[in-house]
Formats: sequence, C-alpha cells, structure tokens
Amino acid sequence: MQTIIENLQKHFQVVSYHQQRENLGFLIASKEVAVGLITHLRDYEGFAHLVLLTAVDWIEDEHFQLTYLLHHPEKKVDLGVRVMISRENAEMYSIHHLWEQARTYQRELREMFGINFPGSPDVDKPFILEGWEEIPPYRRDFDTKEYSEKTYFPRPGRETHDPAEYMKKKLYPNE
Amino acid sequence: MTKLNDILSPFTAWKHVVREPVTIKDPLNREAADRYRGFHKNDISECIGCGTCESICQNAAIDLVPVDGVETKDGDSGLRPRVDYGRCCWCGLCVDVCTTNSLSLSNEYTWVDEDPDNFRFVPGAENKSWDNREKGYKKPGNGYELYSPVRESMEELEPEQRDQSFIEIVQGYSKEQAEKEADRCVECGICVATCPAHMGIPEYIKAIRNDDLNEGLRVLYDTNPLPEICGRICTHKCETVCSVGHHGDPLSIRWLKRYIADQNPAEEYKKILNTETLQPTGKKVAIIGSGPSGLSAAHYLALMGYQCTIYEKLPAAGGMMRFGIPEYRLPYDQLDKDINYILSLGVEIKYNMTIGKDITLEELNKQYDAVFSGTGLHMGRSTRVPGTDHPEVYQAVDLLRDIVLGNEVPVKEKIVVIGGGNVAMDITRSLARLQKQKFGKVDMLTTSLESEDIMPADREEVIEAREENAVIDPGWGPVEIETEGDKVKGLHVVKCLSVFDENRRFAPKFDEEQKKFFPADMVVESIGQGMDLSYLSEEFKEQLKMDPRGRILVNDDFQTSVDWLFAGGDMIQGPDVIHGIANGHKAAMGIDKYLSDK
Amino acid sequence: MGKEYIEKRTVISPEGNPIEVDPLKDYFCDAAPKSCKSASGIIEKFANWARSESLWVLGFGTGCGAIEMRPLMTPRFDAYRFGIQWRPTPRQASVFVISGYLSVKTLKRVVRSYEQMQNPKFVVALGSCTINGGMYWDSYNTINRLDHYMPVDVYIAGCMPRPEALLAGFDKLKHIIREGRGEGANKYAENFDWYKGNQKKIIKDWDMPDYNW
Amino acid sequence: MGTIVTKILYALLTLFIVTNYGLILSGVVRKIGARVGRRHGIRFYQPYIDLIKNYTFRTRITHGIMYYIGPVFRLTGGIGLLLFLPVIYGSPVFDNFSFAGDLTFVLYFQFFGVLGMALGAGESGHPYSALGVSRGLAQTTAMELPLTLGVLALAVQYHTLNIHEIVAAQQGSILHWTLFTNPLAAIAMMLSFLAMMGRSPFDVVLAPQEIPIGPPTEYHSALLGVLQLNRAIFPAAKLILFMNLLFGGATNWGELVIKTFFIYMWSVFVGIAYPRFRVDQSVRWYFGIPLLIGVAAILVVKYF
Amino acid sequence: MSKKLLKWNEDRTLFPEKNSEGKIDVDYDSHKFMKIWHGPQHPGITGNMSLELTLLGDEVMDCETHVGYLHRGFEKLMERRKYIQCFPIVCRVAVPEPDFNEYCFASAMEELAGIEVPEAAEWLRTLVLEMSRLQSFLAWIGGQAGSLGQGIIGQWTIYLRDLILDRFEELTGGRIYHMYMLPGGVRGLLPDGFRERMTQNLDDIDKFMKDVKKVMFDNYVFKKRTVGMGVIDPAWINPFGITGPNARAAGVAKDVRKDNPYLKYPELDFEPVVGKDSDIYTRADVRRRDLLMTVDLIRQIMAKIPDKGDIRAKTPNVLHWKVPAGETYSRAECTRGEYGYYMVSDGTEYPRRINVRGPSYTHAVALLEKMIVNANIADVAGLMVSLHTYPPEIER
Repeated sequence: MQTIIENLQKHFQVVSYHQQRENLGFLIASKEVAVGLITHLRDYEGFAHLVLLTAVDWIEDEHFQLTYLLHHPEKKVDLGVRVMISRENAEMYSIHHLWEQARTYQRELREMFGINFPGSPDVDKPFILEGWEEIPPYRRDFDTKEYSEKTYFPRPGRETHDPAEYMKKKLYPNE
Repeated sequence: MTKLNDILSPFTAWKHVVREPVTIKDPLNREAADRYRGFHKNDISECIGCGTCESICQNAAIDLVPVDGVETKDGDSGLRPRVDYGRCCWCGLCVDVCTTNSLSLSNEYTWVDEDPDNFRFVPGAENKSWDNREKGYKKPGNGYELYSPVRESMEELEPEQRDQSFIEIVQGYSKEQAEKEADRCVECGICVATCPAHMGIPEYIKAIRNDDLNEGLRVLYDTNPLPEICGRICTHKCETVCSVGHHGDPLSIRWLKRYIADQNPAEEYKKILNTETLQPTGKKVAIIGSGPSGLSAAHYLALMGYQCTIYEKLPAAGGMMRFGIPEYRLPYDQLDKDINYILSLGVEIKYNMTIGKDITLEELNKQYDAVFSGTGLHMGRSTRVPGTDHPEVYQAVDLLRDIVLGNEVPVKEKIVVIGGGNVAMDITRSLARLQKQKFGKVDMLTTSLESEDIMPADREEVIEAREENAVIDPGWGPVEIETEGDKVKGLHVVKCLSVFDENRRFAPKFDEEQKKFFPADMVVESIGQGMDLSYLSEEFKEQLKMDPRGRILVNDDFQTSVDWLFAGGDMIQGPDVIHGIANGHKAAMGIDKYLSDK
Repeated sequence: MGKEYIEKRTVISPEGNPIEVDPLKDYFCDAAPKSCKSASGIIEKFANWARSESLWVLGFGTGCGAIEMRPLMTPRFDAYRFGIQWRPTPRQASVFVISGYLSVKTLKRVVRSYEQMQNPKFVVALGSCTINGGMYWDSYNTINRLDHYMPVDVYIAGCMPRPEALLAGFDKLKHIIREGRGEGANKYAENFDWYKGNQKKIIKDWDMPDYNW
Repeated sequence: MGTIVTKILYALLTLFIVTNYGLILSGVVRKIGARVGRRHGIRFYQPYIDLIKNYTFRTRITHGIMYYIGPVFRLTGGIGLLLFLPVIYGSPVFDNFSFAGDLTFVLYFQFFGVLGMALGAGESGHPYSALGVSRGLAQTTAMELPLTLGVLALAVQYHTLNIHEIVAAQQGSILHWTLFTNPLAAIAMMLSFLAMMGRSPFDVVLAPQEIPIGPPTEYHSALLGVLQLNRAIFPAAKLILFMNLLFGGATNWGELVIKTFFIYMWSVFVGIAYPRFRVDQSVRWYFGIPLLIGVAAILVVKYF
Repeated sequence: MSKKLLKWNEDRTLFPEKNSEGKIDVDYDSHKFMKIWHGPQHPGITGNMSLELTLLGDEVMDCETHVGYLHRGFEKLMERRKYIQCFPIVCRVAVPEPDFNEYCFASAMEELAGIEVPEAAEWLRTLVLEMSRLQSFLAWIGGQAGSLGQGIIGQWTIYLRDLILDRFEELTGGRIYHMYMLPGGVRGLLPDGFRERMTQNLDDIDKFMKDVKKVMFDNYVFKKRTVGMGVIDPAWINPFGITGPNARAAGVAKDVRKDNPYLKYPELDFEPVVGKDSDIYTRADVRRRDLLMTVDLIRQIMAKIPDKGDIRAKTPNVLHWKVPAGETYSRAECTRGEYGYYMVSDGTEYPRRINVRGPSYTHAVALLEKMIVNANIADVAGLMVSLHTYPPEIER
C-alpha cells in the first residue's frame, strides 16, 4: 500500500493520505487531477475494480465529497479517492469510459445529490425517482420526515408524553 | 450416452410422488420458536414508564400514555408504553434496552384485523391472548447489554489512609470516568421529580457526555446554587429511583454533579453563568442563617436583583454543612467555593449575629422588605433514658460543631454512639479519627434502634465506617446509661424487634429478654435534632401559626402566616441539604412574588 | 424514449383536417367505475361462498412481503389446499396482496393493477408499512397508509407477517367475503373522487388515464 | 326426426359427463403433480369453485366483438371435437355423431381452438397475447405434422377414416391395439400429444414466467370461465381421441377412466420432469425425431 | 473464450448488427418493433423492477431497466437515525439475505468505534452468514428452474429453505429479518438441541440436492435452454464490476471470503468454486456447488462453534453512541457477490452517510441491459435470474 502511494506521489499531487486499515486507504485528490489519477490507478497500478462511487454532503463546508473506491484484485487492497467539489453547481468529470457501471452510479448521483456528470450517457434520465419535484433527496438540507408528514397522511390518534414533563404536571405542577 | 441420461434422469423426480407431503397440517395453530420475536408483553407492575423503549424505537412506534390504575409517584411516571403495530418492526430493541426488564416479546404472531386503527395497544394493560405465554424473546444474557449496568468505580482513599485525618475520602471522577458514567444515563428523567430541587439531571449528564461542562454548570445553577456541596453530601434521592438502577447500579448522579462543579474554576463562574452584571431592584431582604436554604434563597434573590443580607450566629457561613458534616466528606475549601460565589453576587453576610440577642426580628422587618429564616435544626435530641444528663454523655451536633470550631473535643478510649442516621455515622467516624490520632487505635461502637436493613444512614457510610474499624451493631434500644460518679460505665440495651407499627408510626417494640451491655467511657447521642426557636419573641410566636408538632406552618411559597416572614430549610422540611436548597429557591421566588405584588 | 408516446399527437383526418388525438383516450374507457349491485339472497350467498373458496392472488410482489409468498405456494404451507392460487395477470385475480411498503412509483402501478381487476376484488395488506408507514414512516418515497389510496379488506400485522399469519389473514378474508362484506370494489367506485384525489396528490407524474379497466 | 332428437340429447349427456370428468381429472392431476412437490395441492373439486367464481364476477370489460367470439370459438372447438368422437365403443348412447371420415374432421377441430384464441387474443391488444398466439400457432403447426403423419399411418393401416371403425379394429385383445400393431405411429402421436396438452416442455404458449400468461392474459370473468370450461372439455376430448386411436377405445366408463387417466399422466409425467423449450426449440424438435418417426410409420404401414 | 460462446455468437449473426454501444439501432418508425414492459407486475421478474423491451418478433432488440419501485431512501433514513436505530433497518435492504447487511453495517461501525467482538459472537456471525447464504441459494435455485418452467425444483428447495428459516427462527428469533448481529456482537447463543436439528437439516439438504442435480442439471431440456446462453465474457468483469458467482463462473476466482478474509473464515477449509464456460448453466452449477460447499462450511462451523461465551462486547450506551469521525468500507461475500457498506462518521451520534454497495447494482442495470440484447424474450427471465439480481439493493 505504502509503495503504491509513494509511486503515486511521483506523478500526482496527493493532498493527504490516510490509512484506515491494512488494506484500505483514502486519499484526497483535486477535482482536476482526479480522473487522471483514477485512470492511472486503473491502468498502471492495477486497481481494476470500481467498488463504488458515492457522494457525501458536507453541507457545513459547502462541498460534496465524491468517493471513488477502487479495488486491486491481485493485491487485495482498496484505495478510496476522495474528491471535493463545490456544492454550488456541483459538477464532476465523468468516468463512464473507464467503467461501464460508472454510468449507473453517475445517474444515481445526478438524481439523488444533483451532481452533474456532463457526457455520461443517460445521466439526466430519471433513475429511481419518478416525478420528483423537490431538491435532490440525499442532500442534507432535504428533510425527509417533514416531507413525509406533509405528504403521506400519518395515521392520526398518536400522542405521547415525556416522563419528566408528565411527572411534573402530575406531582409538582406549581413549581 | 450422457444424452440419454439427461433425458431419463429428470424422471427420478417422480419418486417423491409416493412420499408423505411435508406440509404443516394445521398452520394456523403452529407455535413459533422459543425465542421468536412476536407481540409485546409488559409486566405493568414492574414497568416504571421511563420511556427508554420509546427513545430507542427507530420507528416511533411507541408512545407513553397514562394508564388507568397506574399512579404517578416517585420513580414511576405513571405512563406505560403503547405500541403501534402500524410502525413496529419487531426488532426487540425496546426489550433489550428496557431498564426494568418488564418488557418482553411473546412468540405469538397472528393478528388480523379489518380496522387499521385497532393495531395499537398498551401491552399489559389491555388483555391479549398472548399475555400468559411463557415463550418469546427476552433480553439475552451472556454479557449482552446495550448500556453498562455497572457503575464506574470511584477512587477513594484506603481505610488505612483515611482513618487518621480529615482529608476528603472520595477523589472525584476523572474526565474519562465521568464521561463513561454519564454515558450510562438513559435520559428518562424519572429522577427529576424525586429530586427535591427538581434539578435538570438528564441535561447536565448530557452536558458531561458532550464535554460541555460550562453548560452543565448552567444547568446546575438553574436549580441548585451549591453544586460542590451537593455533589459531595447530597442524600441523592434521585439515585434511588434511577431507572438504570433497577437492574444494575444506579447512575452516580451525585458524583457527576460534583465532577461538573469541580471542573469549573471558581473564578470563571460569573462568566459562565453570565452573572457579571445584575439588575438591582433596590429592595432588600434579610436572611437568617447561612445554611443551605439561606444561601439558596440569597443566591436566587441576588440574581433577581435583591440586596440580601445574611445574619449568621456562628463565625463562619454554611450552617450544618460546615458545622454538622465532617471535613472528610465535605472539605471547607469546596464549601467556600460555593459560598464565595454566592457572596460575590453582592450578598452581604454578618457573622456572629444572633437574632433576638444582637438584633430582633422586628428590627429586621423594619430595615428590610422581607425576611427569610432558615435556622435549621441545631439542637440535639436526647433519648431521655436514665443517665443521659451525665456530663460524659454528649450530643453529636455539639461535638461536630466543636470539631469544626477547633474547640477542644473530649475523646475517650471507648465510645458508644446511639443513633443510626448519617449524623451518627459522621460523629462515629469523626471520633474514630480523633481516637486514632490520640490513642493510635479505634474503639467505637455505634448502635441504633433500627436494624441494619432499615437504618436511615447511607449504605456506603455504614460500610466505610466499618472499614475504619468502627463497630456498628444496630437493632438495639437503649435502656439505661450506667454511670459511676463522673464516669460513664456503659450502655444497657435490649433487642428492638420493630420500629414502626403498621401505620408507619414510630412505636418501637422490644424483646426485654435479649439484653446487652456496651461498656464505654463516653456516650454520644445522635438520634435526631430539633429546632431552636428561641430567637423568636413570645408575642411573635403567638402570631405565627404552628402545626401540632411545633413546626412553623408555611404555604406553597414558604411564606409564614406573618406575610413578610418566609421560612425554609430543615426546620420546615428535611433534614437534608437538597430540601433546604429547594426551599430556599422556592422561598426566593415567593419573596419575589410577594415583593413584586406589594 | 421519454414520454412522447403518451403525449397528444396530431393526425390528419381523411378530409385533410388535423385532429389532436390523446393516445391515452385511444385505448381506455372513459367512464368512472360504477358500484355494482349484488345479487339477491341465496344466489349472492352461493356466489360469495365460491369467491371465498377460490381466492386468486395477483402475483405482484410490491414490497418485502413478496418473500413470504414463495413459502406459501410451496410444500411447507401449501396455500393451494385452501383455495388460494396465484395468477400472473390482474385481469384474472380477485385478491391483491399488498406485500408491505409502497413507494410512490410502485403505488402508481398498484393503482393501475387494482383498477384492472374485476369487481368483486379484495385487498389484503401485509405488515406495519401498510397500516401506518412502518419502518419507513419518515421516508420521502413510501406511503404511510394504504387505505387512503384503495379500500383494504384485511390487515395482517407483522414485519414481515409469517406465512401462518398470512393464512390466518386469508381465513379472515374468507369470512368477510362469506358475510358479504367484501365490497371494496364498490367502495372504491362510490368514493372514486376521493381516492383519485389522494392518489393524484402524491403521484406527481400522472401519465396514465384516470380510468383504466 | 325422433332419432336425431334423442341423438342430440344423448350427445348432451355425453358432454355433461365428459365435462365433469374433465374438471375432476384436471383437479386430480394437479394434486398428483403437487405430490411430487411434496405437498397436498388443491382440493380435487377446486376447478368447480374456480369456474363458479369466474362466472360470478360482476364486471367485465370488452376489447371488441372478436374478443367475445374467441373463447366461444375455442369452446366450439372443444365441444365439436368431442361430439364427433365415439366415447364408449358399442354404446348407442355415447357414440355421438361419429361418421365416416370423422377423423379428418377431428384433426381440423383440434386446430380450431388455437385459431379461436388467435382471433380473440389478437383483439385484446395485449402484446403478451399476441406473442403467445404466434408461439401457439407456430408450435401447433409443428406438432401437427407428426400427429397428422401418425393419423395418416393409421388411416392407411386400417383403411378407414372413421374412428368408430378404427376402434372396432382394435377390439379383441390388448395386442390388437394400435400401440402394438403400429408402434411408430403411436410414438409419433404420443409425442405430439405432449404439445397438445400444453405441458412442459411444450408450454411456452402460456409460460407464466415469460409472457404472463400468453393468449388469455386479458381474459377474465365469465369469458375466462368459458376458457376454463374448455380446458376441461378439450383435453378430455383429446384423451378420448387418443384412447380411441391408439389404445383400443373403451367399452364402458370404467375402462375409459382408466385409459384416459394414464394417457393424461403421460403428459404430466413428462411435464413435471422438464423445463420448457423455447418456441424455436420446440418447433425444431418436432421437425426432428417425431417427424422422422411419423414418416417411418407411414413407410412401415405402406411397405411392410 | 470457449467454443460454446463462439457457437452462440454464430447463431446470432443473423440478427441486426450492434452499434458501438453494444446495442442495436432501433427505428421505431419502421413499425417492425414492438415495445413491451416486463414488470413490475410480472412473475418472471425477480422482485419488483421492470424491463422496457423492444422486440423484433421474439427477439429483444433493446432493453432499458427501470428500477426504483422499491426505493425507500435507506441512506437518507439512516442519516437521521442513531447508529443503533440503523441496525434494525439495514437488514431490510436485501430481503433474501438480510444478514450480510447486518454484518457489513456492524463491522464497519465496529471498525470506526474500535470495538473487538468476542470470540463466540464471531463464530455465531460466521454461522449466520453461511446459513443466510444457504437459504438464499436454495431460494435462487428454485427461481432459476422456475424461470425456465420447471416448478418442481422450487417446491423442493423452498421447502428446504424453510427448514433453514426454522433454524434461523430458533437462533435469532426472526424468520426473514433476523436482526441478530447488532454492533458489538450478536443476540444469543445457540439454543439447546440446535446442533442436532441443524445436522439433520443439512443431511436433508444434501440428499435433496442430489435429486435436484438429477432432475434439474442432468436435464436435456435444461441444458438445451442454458448451455451457451447468456455468456459473460471474462473481459467484462472489471468494467462491469461483476463479482461473486457470476465472476467465478467466468473462471475468475473472486471471493471476498478468501481475498479479504473476515470473521472466522481463515479458520475454515474451503476453496472458491470456479466454473469455465460462464453461461447460464455454468452459473447455475457454480451456485449449486457453492451451495454444497456452504453446507460443508456449516458443518465445519458447527464443529468449532463454542457453546458458551460472551456474545457482545462492552460498548458505550447505544442510546448515545458517538462513533469517532472517520470513514471506512466493510465488505462480505454474499450469494450474489460482494456486499459492502461505506460508512462515513462525523463524530456525532448519527452516521453522516452510509452507502450500500449491493452486487445487484452492477449486475442488474448495466450488465443486464447489455446481455439481454439479442436474447429471445423467452430467455429474459432465465437470464435475469441467472445473474441473481435483487432489486431492493439496487435502489435501496
């Protein structure tokens, strides 16, 4: 693992590297070099298997984190490439030419996070949702409970009591 | 050939045609496995309505609702969980986390209904066919706990180290320990009602977990201006009802409170509590006695902008907290930390001022807009058995006060203490320390009317006293103190069978046959205290309404029948610190109301 | 493909005039369902007996409950012996088993399948999800209560209900039908506007005809 | 005049008995199939209840006139087939309208059902129906070939096109059965019989896993009831046909029940063991061995 | 590349040429094509998804998968649940084998929180995972035979699966959703008599699987339908992210249990089952042999599993368990391939993000769309089942 990283540092600017466990590491790459870096990892280092591609919404820092998790089938190690992209007009270069399955991931990210991947096939087609009109649901600022309660008629007749409050009401209402 | 085989071998399927079908004959009455997670059962008498099941349920399937026949009382919210089977997923986490182990799942699983609103019920309270099922999912054993039932152990001085000096025994929690202990809390809030001051216990424990001790201190001061003190010597009624304590050790709420207070430096209190500037109202209140109720009242009055003056008979503030509680339990510097903060809010204190002697109550009334009296119980009660008037028979409160004041305390080689309360333990252990210092060995014997299991003293006090080589021999009623001239020979006792009658009234029964004699050089009585109302003039006493037992009657605002006089603390309710604090707080609010209305 | 094929298209009539054709109207009926009167007396009783003893279940696994359908069809529980059989098309089925949660996307198909079934039709709802949202009570994509969108005859509690509970549910359904209370289809027809309103409220992408039986 | 009326009444009686027999047989056979799967399966009278239930549906929708006619067509095929079969040999009551040359008639009726389905299902407009019908027609055509060759071989062998006479020729001993006198034709016809009964491996027409459930996808309520009724009559008629042609016919109902049951079981026996062919595979398969056997049967009766 | 694949390709040369995207140019205006929807209400579709097929006669010219019918927004729901509250809902991601979700979730969380699971719990987890594989395989085999029109196999195997579900019920208290492996450990030891009953069931399964082999695999028609059908080219494995039996049938010995061993697998003796031809038949056979291997593994586990011991590590109070900030990925080998949970914690009581990587995600969308083109419509169901996809883990 260490040698791979050292190798990588010769060619690319790897911002930070964090070894999570023996066979799993995460590094941060900038948006511009990411696709080149991933291509390099796939073609020269042997990370042939794209395990997953997903996003994390760091709404406080106003960016999305894209995680490309790559697996090395021979060395049995995983490397996560983290790319931070701005939440405003979120857009990332597509990698559908590297892995066929990436287009599914990118379609999903487009729909659930609103991250665009220009050039990815069918990326604008609805994937999971149908007739969705709100902000992309996996974004942190979308409140699913509130949406559900306002849309789907929860069955009435439920009420609960907080034990402490209730005991106050019963035992010492005036204090 | 393989091809022919491929054509023929599938027909082997037909051999099954003659076999008996494996179908379950009567699937409607088939019982599920022993551990099956079926419908809920609740032992409603065990359940305390703590709501932990509700808070762990990710489906919001559980509501806490009042149930007929279940009363709200200390340690029982009177609520019971109602399960919505339109939400439940039968994960059983509610069973795993149930603090009383009252909740369980039966292995019944069939519930069919036409009306979707029927799928809600209070297990245990509404009769269901599976209520008597033995089988079903219960909380597993073998180290399976969702929260720790074991209390984080507290560092204490070893008995050998502590029995010579008055150094504080309990060391207090470190950060890790406190956070671990705070982590055990299930945030049910059952304790809040039991705490006389109704402190925000779950909130300040949460503050510890979040490592936000400033917030913790703010929560403490909302209801309790003496956290250092309470964090050490509170009778912690809250811990007796702690829901975690039903199966496991209760949370050490007291030590956690102490941890918050300890960790916040005194000089930053004002900043943390945002009391650097107060809005004065220009009104003045006199407070008699600087015990917990007096200090508490002073604190909240000061926060409300009243100018408070405390009149204290003794040369130091704190009342019973200073003069009744030995230093090894409550070091003076910690006592001073709390008191000094209250004084820093602009509260004035006048020492060595005895009401009735140096200044009368009527004069106070003229100088101040209202008066609060928290004079406490400072007169030791006597057993009144023959021999109690002997000079070598002492009162515990007097001795304790003398120890603090630095007066010379008579210490003999062989001492017997009568009493089973915390004061008895205090005097036992204090005298034991003095014996050790003086004679190099301890020979203390403490006896009480109550047998061991109903002794009013805290358990750990008894245990620690024994660790310090004092003998505790409870369950004996004193008959006579044998004296010989100016010397005491010892104490004659008989076996006490029961202390209270069936109406919980004090009516001890003795077995005269079983007798014992405790030889002693000195006897200390510690069977309770009474109040000293000598500072009230006779004509004033006549204006005050008293109850038949001689206590001053107060209303909910702790206002006496004389409208400018408020009273609280041990003399009204007690005796313990936390009641005093609560009284002081309420009285302060009563005074505020009274003065705002005026 | 997109939605072109369901959008209105313009065709030239033989006279040479362009006419706008709504393809949805092309293929489907344009009348709301009507409540059907039941036959009288003994005939209806006999019919109800036959209906109750021949429950044809629509094989539409809408949620996780579909996993318990296989055991029901197979030797262990063998629902066939109780007259319960599975049909692959809604036209021939009389019982719709809603096996758990319904996402909005599925609800649309469920409504369509339900409407394609013939009167009398019965709905069995499995599990918490159909009663009050179940595990997914706060999900943005699943409905909370089924009875807002179609009449339900029997609810079976559980998550998932075991096959035995399902059989008990079918048993109950048989009783209901025999007592002549299985009139969900008529209820649907009578409260058609209400049900349609509720459905349309959450199915934003309403690209199907209102009536499709 | 009187004779034709009694003839019709007798035919209706036959129809009634055969229909009930067909319904019970389909129930019993499904039970036996279920036993292989180690379960009890449906109640044997379940087909009756299903039938009643389908007729008691309150609503039905229409896709056009052919949609109605389709099932009726099909039912006509079933009843027609039955009516020209001598059900019980030698019985004046259950001899039906058997006449000289009824064999050709029967062969035609046997195709009639599929055509009826094609008309009706085509009208219903469902793509699965269309797929199913095209599959059905393709497979029936392929299956007809060995069947027709076998029947021709029989015609050549017995020098008649009258089923009654064919049955008569087989009386006397079990060894007079066509099965033993002309085994090649019997094999060719029994292989065709598999596809005729619509069971695995030749059930691609209905194939619930692929085109649920083929032609009758859109049929429901009473129309499905008609189809169901036909599913009882048609197979029973086919069974009687095969019994007559290959297994010496029946002289009483008991014999009929036993013989037809075992003929039916042949298709079930194979059906349980195999998955289904794709339609191109089944067509190819029928153009292979069964066709050769059929040709061989003709050659054998012609030249030996 | 095997000869069979070549033969299959030859067979298909009569059909329209594929374009660079591997699809056929469909000209709808030519009216030669028919569009049908396979699903969501369709008995041939596993679970609830649909295929939009464009047909030319019986042949599929174009396929588009539509998923999302079972979307519940798990990943969103988990963000607003405490860690322990996620535990009951993760198993719902994949109904046929919920335990892999539980394991991956628990192990990812344990890794971030630095918790060591007791020995007994590790063994029990291994047992439950293998039992889960077993029952899933059994259900699948019935599905594969059923998709080709042979119902009898399903009758047998679902019955066998029921036996395993009975054992699950006994051990975990749940029939379908076990909710057994909660973070920190498991929820119970082996009940009394479990071993005997389990051994009995395994023997039954062994015996029945021999029949299944005879009836299903040594079957002329079955071979006719499956040999040479739906070949996955080994070169597709990485671009499509194919894992599990689908990859192993193509001769690539991918098995997480061997590659990145977890739980007690290093102490068990097994070799990944590998096939050669990569067609439907091989995939089915690989799964059948994998099933038998699982039976053997369970026997090995039963021999080693302890009867006593702690079942759960000491953890913080689950009501407010704060997992230290960090991110990790934990994986396990399920019946369909690599199952994984990607967990990001921001140090609060709630997970920041959990992403579920189900093997069907890659198999059922991109791969299926590619493979189905040029197939006969009658083969669609068989092909889909042979990839062993399960829709809920695609859309979650």
